[in-house]
Amino acid sequence: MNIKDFIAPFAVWKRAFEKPFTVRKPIDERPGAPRYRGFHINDAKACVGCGSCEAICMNQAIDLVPVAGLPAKEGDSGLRPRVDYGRCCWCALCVDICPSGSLGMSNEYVWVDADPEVFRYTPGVEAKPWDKSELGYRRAEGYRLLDGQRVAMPELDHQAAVQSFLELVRGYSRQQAEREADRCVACGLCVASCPAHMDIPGYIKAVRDGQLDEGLNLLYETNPFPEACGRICTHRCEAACSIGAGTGADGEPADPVAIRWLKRYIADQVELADYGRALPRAEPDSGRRVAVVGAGPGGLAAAYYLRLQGHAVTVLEKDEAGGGMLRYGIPEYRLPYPALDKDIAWIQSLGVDIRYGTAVGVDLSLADLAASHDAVYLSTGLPAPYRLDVPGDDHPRVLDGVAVLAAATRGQSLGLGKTVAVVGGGNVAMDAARTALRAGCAVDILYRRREADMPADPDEIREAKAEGARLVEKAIPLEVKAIPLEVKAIPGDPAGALVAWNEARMVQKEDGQRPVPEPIPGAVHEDRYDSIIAAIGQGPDLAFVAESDGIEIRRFKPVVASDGRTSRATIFAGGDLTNERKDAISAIADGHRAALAMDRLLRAKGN
Amino acid sequence: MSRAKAPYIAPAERAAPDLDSGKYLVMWQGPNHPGITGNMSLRLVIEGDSVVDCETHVGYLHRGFEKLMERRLWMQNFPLVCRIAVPEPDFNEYCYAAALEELAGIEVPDKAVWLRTLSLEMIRLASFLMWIGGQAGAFGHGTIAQWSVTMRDYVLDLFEELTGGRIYHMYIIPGGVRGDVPAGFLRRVLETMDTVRKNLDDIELVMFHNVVYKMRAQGLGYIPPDWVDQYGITGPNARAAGLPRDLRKDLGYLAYPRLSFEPIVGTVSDAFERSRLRLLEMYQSIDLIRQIVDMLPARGAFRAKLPNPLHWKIPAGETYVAAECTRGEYGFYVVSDGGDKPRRVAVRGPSYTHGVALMERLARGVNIADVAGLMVSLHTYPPEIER
Amino acid sequence: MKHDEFAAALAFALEREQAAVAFYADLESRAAFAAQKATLAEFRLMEEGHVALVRSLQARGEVNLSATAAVDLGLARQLAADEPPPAELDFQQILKLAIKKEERSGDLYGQLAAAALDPELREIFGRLAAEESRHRHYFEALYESEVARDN
Amino acid sequence: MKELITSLANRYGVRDWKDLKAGQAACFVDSGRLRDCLRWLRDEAGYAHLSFATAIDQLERGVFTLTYALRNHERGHSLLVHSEIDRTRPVVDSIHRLWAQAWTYQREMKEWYGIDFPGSPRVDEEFVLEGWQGPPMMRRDFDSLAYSDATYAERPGRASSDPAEHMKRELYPEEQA
Amino acid sequence: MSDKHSIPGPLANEGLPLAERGLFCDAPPRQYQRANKITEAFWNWARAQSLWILGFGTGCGAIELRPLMTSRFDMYRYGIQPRPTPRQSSVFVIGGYASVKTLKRIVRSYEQMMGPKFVVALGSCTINGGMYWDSYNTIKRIDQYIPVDVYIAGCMPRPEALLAGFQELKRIIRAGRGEGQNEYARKFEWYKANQKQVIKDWNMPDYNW
Repeated sequence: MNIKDFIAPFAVWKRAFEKPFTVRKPIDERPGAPRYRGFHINDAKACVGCGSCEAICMNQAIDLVPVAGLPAKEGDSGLRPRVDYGRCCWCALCVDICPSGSLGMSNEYVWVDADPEVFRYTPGVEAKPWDKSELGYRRAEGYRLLDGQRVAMPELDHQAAVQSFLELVRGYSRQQAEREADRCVACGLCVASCPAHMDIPGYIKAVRDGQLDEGLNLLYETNPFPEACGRICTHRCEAACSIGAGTGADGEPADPVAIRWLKRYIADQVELADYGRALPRAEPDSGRRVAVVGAGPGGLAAAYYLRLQGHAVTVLEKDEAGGGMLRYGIPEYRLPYPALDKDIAWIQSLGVDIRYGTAVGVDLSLADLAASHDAVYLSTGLPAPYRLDVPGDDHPRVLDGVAVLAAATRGQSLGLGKTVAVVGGGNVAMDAARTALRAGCAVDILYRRREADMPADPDEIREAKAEGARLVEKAIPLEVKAIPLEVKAIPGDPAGALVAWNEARMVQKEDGQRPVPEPIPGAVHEDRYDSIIAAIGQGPDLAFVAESDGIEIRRFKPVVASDGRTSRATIFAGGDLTNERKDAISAIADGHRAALAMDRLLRAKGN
Repeated sequence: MSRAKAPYIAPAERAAPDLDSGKYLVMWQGPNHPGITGNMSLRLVIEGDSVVDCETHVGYLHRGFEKLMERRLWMQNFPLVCRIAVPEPDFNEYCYAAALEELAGIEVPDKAVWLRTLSLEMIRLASFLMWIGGQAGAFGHGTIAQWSVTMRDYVLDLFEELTGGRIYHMYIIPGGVRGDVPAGFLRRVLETMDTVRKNLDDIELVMFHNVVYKMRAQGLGYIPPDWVDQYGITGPNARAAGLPRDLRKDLGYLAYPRLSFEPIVGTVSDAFERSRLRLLEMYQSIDLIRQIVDMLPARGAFRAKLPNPLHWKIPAGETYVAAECTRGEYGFYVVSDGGDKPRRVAVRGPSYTHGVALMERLARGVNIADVAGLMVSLHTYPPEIER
Repeated sequence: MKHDEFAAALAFALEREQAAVAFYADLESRAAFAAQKATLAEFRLMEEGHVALVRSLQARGEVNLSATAAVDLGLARQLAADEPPPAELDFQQILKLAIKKEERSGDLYGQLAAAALDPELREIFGRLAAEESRHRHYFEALYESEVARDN
Repeated sequence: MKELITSLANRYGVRDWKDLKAGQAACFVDSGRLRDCLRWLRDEAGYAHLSFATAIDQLERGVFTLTYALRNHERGHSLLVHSEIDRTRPVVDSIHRLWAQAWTYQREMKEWYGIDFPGSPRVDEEFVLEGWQGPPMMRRDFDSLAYSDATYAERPGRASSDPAEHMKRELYPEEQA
Repeated sequence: MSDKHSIPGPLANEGLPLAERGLFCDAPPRQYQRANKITEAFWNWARAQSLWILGFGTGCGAIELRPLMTSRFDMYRYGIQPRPTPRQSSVFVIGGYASVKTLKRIVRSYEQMMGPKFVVALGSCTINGGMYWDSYNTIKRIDQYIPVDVYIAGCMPRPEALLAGFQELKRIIRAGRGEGQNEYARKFEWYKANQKQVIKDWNMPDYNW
């Protein structure tokens, strides 16, 4: 004990003259820090209602609730997160995980009320004073809980790819597939966008868990063409995928989960011989007979599901092999024939009888077919190409895209020459262009609108360009002309043709409609090509339907109910013939729906 | 020496006093009591004004963390763990994250290692600042808390700026941390450190050179060195007894091996020595924070890529990760059975040993007016006892 | 404008619409299969609707059609005309026929409007031309969505 | 370290030694020899510090795994000593005489898992709970959520929709599963 | 204060040993009798000016009371200060989650507080269970067990939010809407039943005042 111990405490007094620590008006003077995790904000327009926030929330503080004025639509469930501040712990994991990046937090922190029921609200929907808050917690740059980058798919490089018809995409390894499947948050937004409403979260989970038999079973519940669809599906599911809704850690748009490749992975991993282990067998024979016209994906899907129910199914196919456009319209490098054969073989293994080389309307009439079967399913697709419809489109060097692809399938010589113009911007155009590239041609793709307007799959466009096709945008074909004799100077030069086309600019003519290409006066070009492949669209061939068949047809489409039933009770139709989507998965979905409806019909008949 | 107030008594089984004898009075201190840190209670048996027997009663803050953690996904436990010890949430975050990273084999980027170290050292400082107010207050010296709690608040302001939270920072996430330092943050850290240091000088003057404090604290709650292992005593309570045990040195976790510091060791572990040692540790923390600010890498990733938290499975295994918090050894024992949720998480809080077994022992013979001061001098946080 | 000029103009229009009905009816009678026939019949019915429209104008004594022409999607000018129509009509050809027909009618009314001295008569032909342009636009849009999907 | 492993194996039948990481290992000992083993580790091997003691419910295998974490400060080494006991007869030797704080851990295990440590001070008293009537709550067959739902009132009015189900209802209700 | 000689109510301290029952009163609480309007308004003004908080840190929320009590936020200037015993306090701050063990003390402390008394509940846990919504040991809604006057959202609410809450409480008191105490008296049996449903070993008096 010394004197200092008595004196030192009085040092406190010097503080009397210092500026006090006290904040004068704490509530007003102290906004939360710029990163403060205050009350939630949500950009209700950017939010897709996937519920990842709900899934990560350990407090079950978040409900997904329907919101007036936000209907469900593709890629948006129409639900929005509602936060219960009787549960929230302000951890902001919901912000960190949010795939669309719509959730954030304001730096506002004062909310006082005598009523405990008020502490629930839907951010971004119910107006709150902090909605416009610029400050508050946002994910840090480069920080995401979810991986915005897809596992890269091993592919042939474009130089090599164009040399052969080898399959371009190699498929995921087990490790790659499981890593990619891990990215899925199982929100299920994709299910509504899939025409067949496949259980996508279910089979992705099967991949994650390594339960491939289970996965295959889930695939076949709604789609008997997993090998084909795993390769060439238009994958609208991926457009709807919530994982692709925002930006990744690098600030680039995030990649959706590679749903299509995961489907392919499952089908590829299970050998055909093992399918029986995973998949159901046909029910005992029902004694009912069904005819299916056309062995495309839709027809065979209908056949598969009808056969599963025990009905005897005969498929009539005019070509020499099954698969329809999958075989004759899609090149081998995208869908190798063994993969397609595997899908068809399983369908046949259930006892579906496919009669090849039998054309309805030629070999037998629809009326005969309807008379000899309890029900008929028409899935004849769109076999008739539309013409270019410009003067000179009957020039012998004007070829039809689908015919070129079919010839390639059949291994016939294409005789395209050295330079090819492909007219059109759909998948057929891209396939034709890439087939021509593989035949060694220099390829120009002429399209009336811009690249962004092209109906073809963006991957297809990208790959076609990477393989060396030149894309000529905003080119309106005007005329195909024979080459004047004096120009054709080089002997042995194959007879080509001149394509006259007009440069266009895009004009927004009607609100809400897509812009229209309008020719720029005078900007007319003439280019010489050895072949011109027209790929502007295809139409149906309905010559086999007579008026007496009693099927109502409007504008070259049989009129069908949502389950595929035509105006004649026992005849159903579906696929490209009737639907708007005109892709394999829609045809398969139509086939499945029609099969269920026909099954109901046949059972009702039985009683 | 005046410290002879608590003579050495070998730890032994307690003989319950005969309450029917009429010599004793049973008195409850807490849970509602101003001298109790947190929400726990002591059942004191007193004779005159000195304590004959003490029983601790805990569990007022029991939320069942360890059960809840078995019900939640690995990542979902991240917001939960920090609540286990309210004044020092970051140690929970670090131990949990580090255990997961060990089990899952995840390499944490260097930048995150530094930011974690910064965060842990800052919360040590903040926690000590809160404690010293309580320690002085328990001996009737209210002024210190007026300064130190404000100083703590200045540190919390830094946390708020760095992490977005004042109390629960939720910053050290498995894989790294949740964000880089904001612009100008490090400068503000140094400024705050200067302010805190200046105030610590004042605190030292008026608290540790204060005859009242000295007389009440010296000799109170003496812990002989051989009790340290017997009671599982760690942290400043053990260091004050002369044992240089500091997990920051012994385990060398995070960036501590790259910082220069030495464990601060006392001579006689009584309430005064322990509090003096903690004051020195506050200076040490300030020094370490300055070192960290100097050495913090300017660039680099602050978080490793992890699998999707919604189906993250961690390979089967077990690990015990410990860190030196203000009170001593804070640890998480994590067991995974290979699933998406922990099989078992056990939390080892230093208050568990200090606040229950040791407190019951040390309280014997103490004047009832000193019980609160004694308890604070062990620096216990009830929420980590009962989880 | 004299009354008989008005009557003559509408009589001319009526005649054109009736000719269109007859044109589709003729094709319909030669249709080879149900799909063709159904489409031609639908278009014939549309033209019959136009006949009825002109008749109602006659009865009312004024042409109260909108003077706003429809947007020109430019197809009519780009499509090659096949004259006479081929026997095996598919949807593309039927649509093209329809577009071309409406285009010709519109052009004709346009020329008549330009030639008319009487402003009221010019107005009438102008409105009739606009009406035809709306018909053309309808078919053009159909062609764009149904036929030239990939183009 | 090899020496230690060998003497532990020879003296107490300690097996399954596993180095978890630098400075940390785990091993296994029969519950009957647990106390002696721990005493030897404390007195002879320098593992004088008991970090914690706890249990793990291995419901599927019908056992409790006990874990005692010891630390040798001189060597800078931690050792997790495991032992298994039958879940239906959970009794194990008390170590309250080895470490003066051990009885709190044992009291905790008694309350949380129902593991008995005969002779341990106040082992049958309530520890963190009060008036608890349910089974030992850390056992894995005790469902915390179900208990909470049954016991504590929740604020009503919450409902959540599954996105996929909701979209099906809104966009294609006619289709069957 | 109730009359010790009145007829025992339906809940007559049954949880206590016979010998101890006489130590506590044996009638349910009564509602506060208002004085005339002007006097009452004055009293309410006065009550609002001196909120004395019971210094009982029931949950994590207690940690933000510390800054409030000290110089930076200095709640004394608003007429708010902590008191060590229920008898001296008029405001009970429920600092978040309440375990059953603490709830028991909350109930007793609340009942021992002199009227008029008010309750401020902090954070998610008091509203709907917060992050311990599935815990076996914490209640989810404090308003099932004692009446609450003001809720403050947050986890934890910051000192500033607490101050805002106290200001709101003052407004409520001044407006004469601080009805918690009367509500407790009115629905006493309902509250008791709820309390006894979760406090399984009811060994305390039913009437604590």
